[in-house]
Amino acid sequence: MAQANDQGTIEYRVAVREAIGDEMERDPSVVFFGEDVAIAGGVFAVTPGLHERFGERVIDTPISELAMSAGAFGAAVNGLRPIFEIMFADFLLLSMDSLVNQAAKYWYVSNEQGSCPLVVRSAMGAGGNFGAMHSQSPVPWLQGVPGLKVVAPATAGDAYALLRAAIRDDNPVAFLEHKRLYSVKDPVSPVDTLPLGEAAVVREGTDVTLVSISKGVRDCLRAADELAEKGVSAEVVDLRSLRPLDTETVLRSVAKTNRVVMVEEGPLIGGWAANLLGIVAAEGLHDLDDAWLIACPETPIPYSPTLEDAFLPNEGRIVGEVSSRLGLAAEIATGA
Amino acid sequence: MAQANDQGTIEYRVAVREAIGDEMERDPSVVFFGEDVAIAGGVFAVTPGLHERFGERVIDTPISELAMSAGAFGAAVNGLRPIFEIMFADFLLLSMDSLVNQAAKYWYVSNEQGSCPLVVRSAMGAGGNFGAMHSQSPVPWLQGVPGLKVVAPATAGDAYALLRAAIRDDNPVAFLEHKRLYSVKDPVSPVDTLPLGEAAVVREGTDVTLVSISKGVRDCLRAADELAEKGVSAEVVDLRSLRPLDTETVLRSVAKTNRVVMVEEGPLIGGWAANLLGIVAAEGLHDLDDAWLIACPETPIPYSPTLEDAFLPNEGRIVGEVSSRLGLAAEIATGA
Amino acid sequence: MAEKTQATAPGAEIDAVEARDLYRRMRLIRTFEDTVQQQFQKGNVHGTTHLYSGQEASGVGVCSMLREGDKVAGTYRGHGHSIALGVDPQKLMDEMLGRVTGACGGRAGSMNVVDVASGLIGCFGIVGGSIGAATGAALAEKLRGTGNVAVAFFGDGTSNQAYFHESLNWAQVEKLPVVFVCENNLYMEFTPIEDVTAGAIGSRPQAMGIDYRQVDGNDVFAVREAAGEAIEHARSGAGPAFLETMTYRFVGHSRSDPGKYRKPGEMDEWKKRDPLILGRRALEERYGIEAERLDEIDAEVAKQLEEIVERGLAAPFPDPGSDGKEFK
Amino acid sequence: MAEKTQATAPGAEIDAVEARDLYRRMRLIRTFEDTVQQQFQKGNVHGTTHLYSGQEASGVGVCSMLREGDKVAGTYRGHGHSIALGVDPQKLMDEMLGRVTGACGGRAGSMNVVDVASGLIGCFGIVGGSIGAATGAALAEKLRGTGNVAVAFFGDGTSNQAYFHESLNWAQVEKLPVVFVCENNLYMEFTPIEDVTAGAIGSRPQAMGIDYRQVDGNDVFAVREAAGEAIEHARSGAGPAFLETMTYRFVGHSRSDPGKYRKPGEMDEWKKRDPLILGRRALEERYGIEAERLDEIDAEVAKQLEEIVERGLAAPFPDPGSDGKEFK
Ligand SMILES: Cc1ncc(C[n+]2csc(CCOP(=O)(O)OP(=O)(O)O)c2C)c(N)n1
Ligand SMILES: Cc1ncc(C[n+]2csc(CCOP(=O)(O)OP(=O)(O)O)c2C)c(N)n1
Ligand SMILES: [Mg+2]
Ligand SMILES: [Mg+2]
Repeated sequence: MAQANDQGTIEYRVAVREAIGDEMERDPSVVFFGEDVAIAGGVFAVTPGLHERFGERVIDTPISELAMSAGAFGAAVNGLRPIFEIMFADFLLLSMDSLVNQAAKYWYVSNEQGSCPLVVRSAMGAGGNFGAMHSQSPVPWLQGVPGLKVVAPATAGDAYALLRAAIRDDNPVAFLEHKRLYSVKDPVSPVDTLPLGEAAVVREGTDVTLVSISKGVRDCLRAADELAEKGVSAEVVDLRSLRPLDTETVLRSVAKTNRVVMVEEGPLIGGWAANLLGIVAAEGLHDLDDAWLIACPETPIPYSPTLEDAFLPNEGRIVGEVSSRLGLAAEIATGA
Repeated sequence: MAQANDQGTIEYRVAVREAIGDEMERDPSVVFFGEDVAIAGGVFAVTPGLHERFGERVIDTPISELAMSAGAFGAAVNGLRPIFEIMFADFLLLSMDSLVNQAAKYWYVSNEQGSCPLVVRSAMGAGGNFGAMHSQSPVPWLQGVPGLKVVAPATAGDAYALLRAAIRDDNPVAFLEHKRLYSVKDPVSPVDTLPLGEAAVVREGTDVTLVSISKGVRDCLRAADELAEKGVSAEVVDLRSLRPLDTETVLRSVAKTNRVVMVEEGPLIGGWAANLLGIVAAEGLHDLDDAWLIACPETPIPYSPTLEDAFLPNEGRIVGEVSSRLGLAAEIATGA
Repeated sequence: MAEKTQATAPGAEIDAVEARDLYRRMRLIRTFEDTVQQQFQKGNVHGTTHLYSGQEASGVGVCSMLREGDKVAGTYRGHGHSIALGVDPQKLMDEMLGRVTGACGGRAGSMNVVDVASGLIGCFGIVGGSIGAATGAALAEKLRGTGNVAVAFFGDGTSNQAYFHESLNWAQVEKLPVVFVCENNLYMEFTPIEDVTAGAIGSRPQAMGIDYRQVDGNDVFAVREAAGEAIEHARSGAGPAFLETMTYRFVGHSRSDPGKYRKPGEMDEWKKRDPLILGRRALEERYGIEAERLDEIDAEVAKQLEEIVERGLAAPFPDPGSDGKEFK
Repeated sequence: MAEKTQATAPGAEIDAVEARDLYRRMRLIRTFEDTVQQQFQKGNVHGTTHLYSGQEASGVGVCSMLREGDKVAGTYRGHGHSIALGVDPQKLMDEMLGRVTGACGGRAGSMNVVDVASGLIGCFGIVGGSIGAATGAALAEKLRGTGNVAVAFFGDGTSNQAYFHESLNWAQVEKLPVVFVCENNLYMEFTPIEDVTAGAIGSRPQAMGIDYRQVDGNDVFAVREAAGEAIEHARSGAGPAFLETMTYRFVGHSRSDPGKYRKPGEMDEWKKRDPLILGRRALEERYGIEAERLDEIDAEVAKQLEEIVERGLAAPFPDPGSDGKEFK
């Protein structure tokens, strides 16, 4: 289990590191590679020390995202459990042929002769003024790929337990770490692993369900706090993974609150938020009194702070939209 | 305008060829390249004769999908209007970095200094037993990319007019041709171009709206015929493009029929169908009495005919699901 | 008594029995491909196929030098790679026929066969995929210290593709036990390879300091020698080896092929050097095996294929009801 | 009167005025980068930056040989490429500061600057992007028959990336007028290039028969000569040229850089060969320009940057209300 610091908490990046380390310790078939991950410890300082501990099982690679991904595939179908890092999720586009056409299909196409236990870790997300090609969330590109799990933890504790589960999973997992979360500190995970594909109700409420993933969950939680002050009781669902997609948990919550808001850091068209709302509508239309979507404008991500701030969903926008859509706080409180 | 054959119709593949030819004739900055497209005329026999007509403006390339895509980008931002072919849409994954990180972002990131008028044509779709890596529809990978238009015509006439419009468009367009449509014959287009991003109501109806794109539209039309015999009046919307996404036309239709079915050749999770239904739910929830989704299982596409047939949506499934969900034909007919 | 032939690569010498087996395997591939073609025309094989006819000596020569534990990544032109490695032709044919008894239960089809038990980690429908996959498989062998090698088959046209460059470099940097076998049949689909390729393919691995050799890809004995050396290099820990087998495809690229691209007379010249003709000649000259004995093999193989097709056509199609489960 | 220096490349000879301009431009880049660094530390420049300090002679030398109509694709380390080409440093600084007056209105930031008017088709945040883009730009120039060339700047580490291989091959096959400028600063981020690269980078273009030369990338005059020859080759229609400029980065890879990877003493050795020191020496020796004159330039540039920052910080941020429109 991950080591807590003095305050009983753990930094997100450390949780990731410990998950890798603990699995490498447990299972000699786990290897880890990526650009500058070994000797330098990664550009986000996530993996220092692993090379020292595990030697040639932690490898610095050339700038060859496609070879890395295909190498992970080949190693995975030949008995290793590779983890590899694509430094910025934007670069995943260079490795997608291997991920999608090789790794994601192997188990099915081989008629379950062989599995493909690889994990691709990648830093995603905007909010740091890194500009249009270093800030994207790769979810729209990856979610519609049967055979590829897509996991994106919101807390350090979840990051630890979900990453360990991803490494043990017998088929490929894209493990997405939001850049803005690396420095957050959270309670350590009470468990070694969490099942992939299970959403969590991270706050109970009765008036509206806020659904998000990764950093968006934290925005929703803060928004829920503010909404509570306005008399609105918001339930918050952390999807944790976007494939498998735990629609059951969302449907159950919607059955209770009858209103749902999906909050996505990404475009509306082709994004997971509207996709999930569509599935909810198809399966639970009678439960829906109101539903809406908070996402980004349909443009690339701008650099300038004024533009990027306005571009991204945030707790203020969630609070604003929920309160205006639900009407006055007083009305809600009295059940009007 | 495209040349009709004796029957006043045109084959889909010929319509594509003529659209390219007519635009190359009209505009000397249009060039066309891809693997085996010039001398051999393309593996789907779409482009024979163009090299003979336009010489060095029609180029056979090496098997270098990334260089092709980046080359098209560089040429497009430097005054040409390149069309390039990615033989099977499955191979688009190799070119995605350039399409997404370069072409789609140029107009916005350059602050509209420069546009990027390229078209990538690609053959997509299953139904021919080509197996898991030669049958995919790339929509889930491409739809969530702001700046990249995604067009997929259902008829030869639309293919002609939409492709000419795509070539004239100032920013990148992915033009997706369903393999199962290459041999269909349809009336020639009455117009040279059609605006990108406008859906069409291709059949009027009152009981339910069937929404699809590309080959799926033809399945819906056949299903609508059968449903009519059962007394169900189905309206059919051909989206024609998935970005821009013409939600207005869908919402208008749903306001009339109050029931909507989206039919997608692709997975449900991460697909356009649920995404569009989500947008419809967010904007027109009060109009929806019933809504459902017809898509593929969440696995790769199987080869064997028995498996592939069962895997794909088809008119039978549409008819079956609509009739069972709407209750008996008689009830509908009487408005019960 | 069978004499061993002269051979420099360790293990390349073989006796008459083994030599006959080489021939049989090449014949098996040829007849298999002819049969696939017939069954395609009859509508029993679906989608598309890319036949290996003419290139048999390359796959058979290379795979005959592999040992238990070695891994192979083939291409969409992979029936030959599969049979050369020892995949059961019945399972392979059944896969083409889309039957539940196929190597992949009918899910894969011609281009994407996997047969883990034979060491066939996969056939790769996407050009270049085999190179990246074999490189990764070799990484696994190296880290496990098995002494096994991984072999990637691919074509000349594939040398212009991203996987090629990135994987060769990484394999050499990490000194991985991988053998890159470029089957140079002079064409990328319908385009002469020189029209789309700058410089000689062999210069590319050499620019990275990778062990390189070129060999007559229609002479199975020559391929064995060269492959033996390449495999030995990779197995020794000295890093990857690159083998270019010069060969020619006797059939269309895939089922639909205009075929107009071939230079006049080219096919005829190559047909004289049919790997089966060269094989028969060598068996006669080196081992004194008579033509009738080889005719017998041909007849046995023909019979074998007839039976395979018969059994394959009698096998059930997979039941969609029990397929299509979500990924575990 | 200014004498012309000896130079073999056509147009490489320059007079003292022009030589001083070369120096001024290198100094402008250095001071610009120092200023960006300061403004970053003050929180006025956001995200990340990759500075060009130490590599000035490479970009300035190459761009000084370009003519109107030529195109350039730079990298995320692109401030130097931009200024060398003639992009207005005010617009560049304003872009870093995220202002509406920036080269891209604040939308692009440090890594992705475009300045169409200067011929800068873009700076590319994704490694290798510049290579593919310049190749395409060259295709356009060739088909239009302009006689213009396109230049791709990129680093040593980029030679292991897919774009590199595929684009070089295609450019050579099509004989495109593109100049590939590999700025070899010995490291890919924090990793010594030799640890991740098989063979010499120069062997790769040579394996494709591409015109290749290597040059001291810290000597702006040497770079001019070599670049002149490379550009001439490409412009003549003989196909692409590849120029490797050997240089060194004096600052961290990006704003966060552990820096532990440098070999002991390495930086000191290279600092002795600072392109500005070499430039001053050459100007003195070749043109008799005195140190004070050059100090004056340094002071003028320092002043210029102060004013640039002042104006930049006074410029407005873009208004989100008028941004974020859907794509037309
Ligand atoms: C990435 C990719 N691009 C294009 C194709 C289509 N394609 C299939 S085979 C082939 C030619 C391959 O030529 P070569 O490597 O010489 O192999 P050969 O077919 O001659 O054995 C092409 C272009 C593909 N399968 N994958
Ligand atoms: C495709 C891709 N992979 C990784 C990165 C992250 N990255 C940015 S710069 C860099 C190193 C590039 O090294 P080199 O080509 O030598 O150029 P230098 O930075 O030394 O100028 C890396 C790995 C990237 N931007 N793009
Ligand atoms: Mg070939
Ligand atoms: Mg470098």
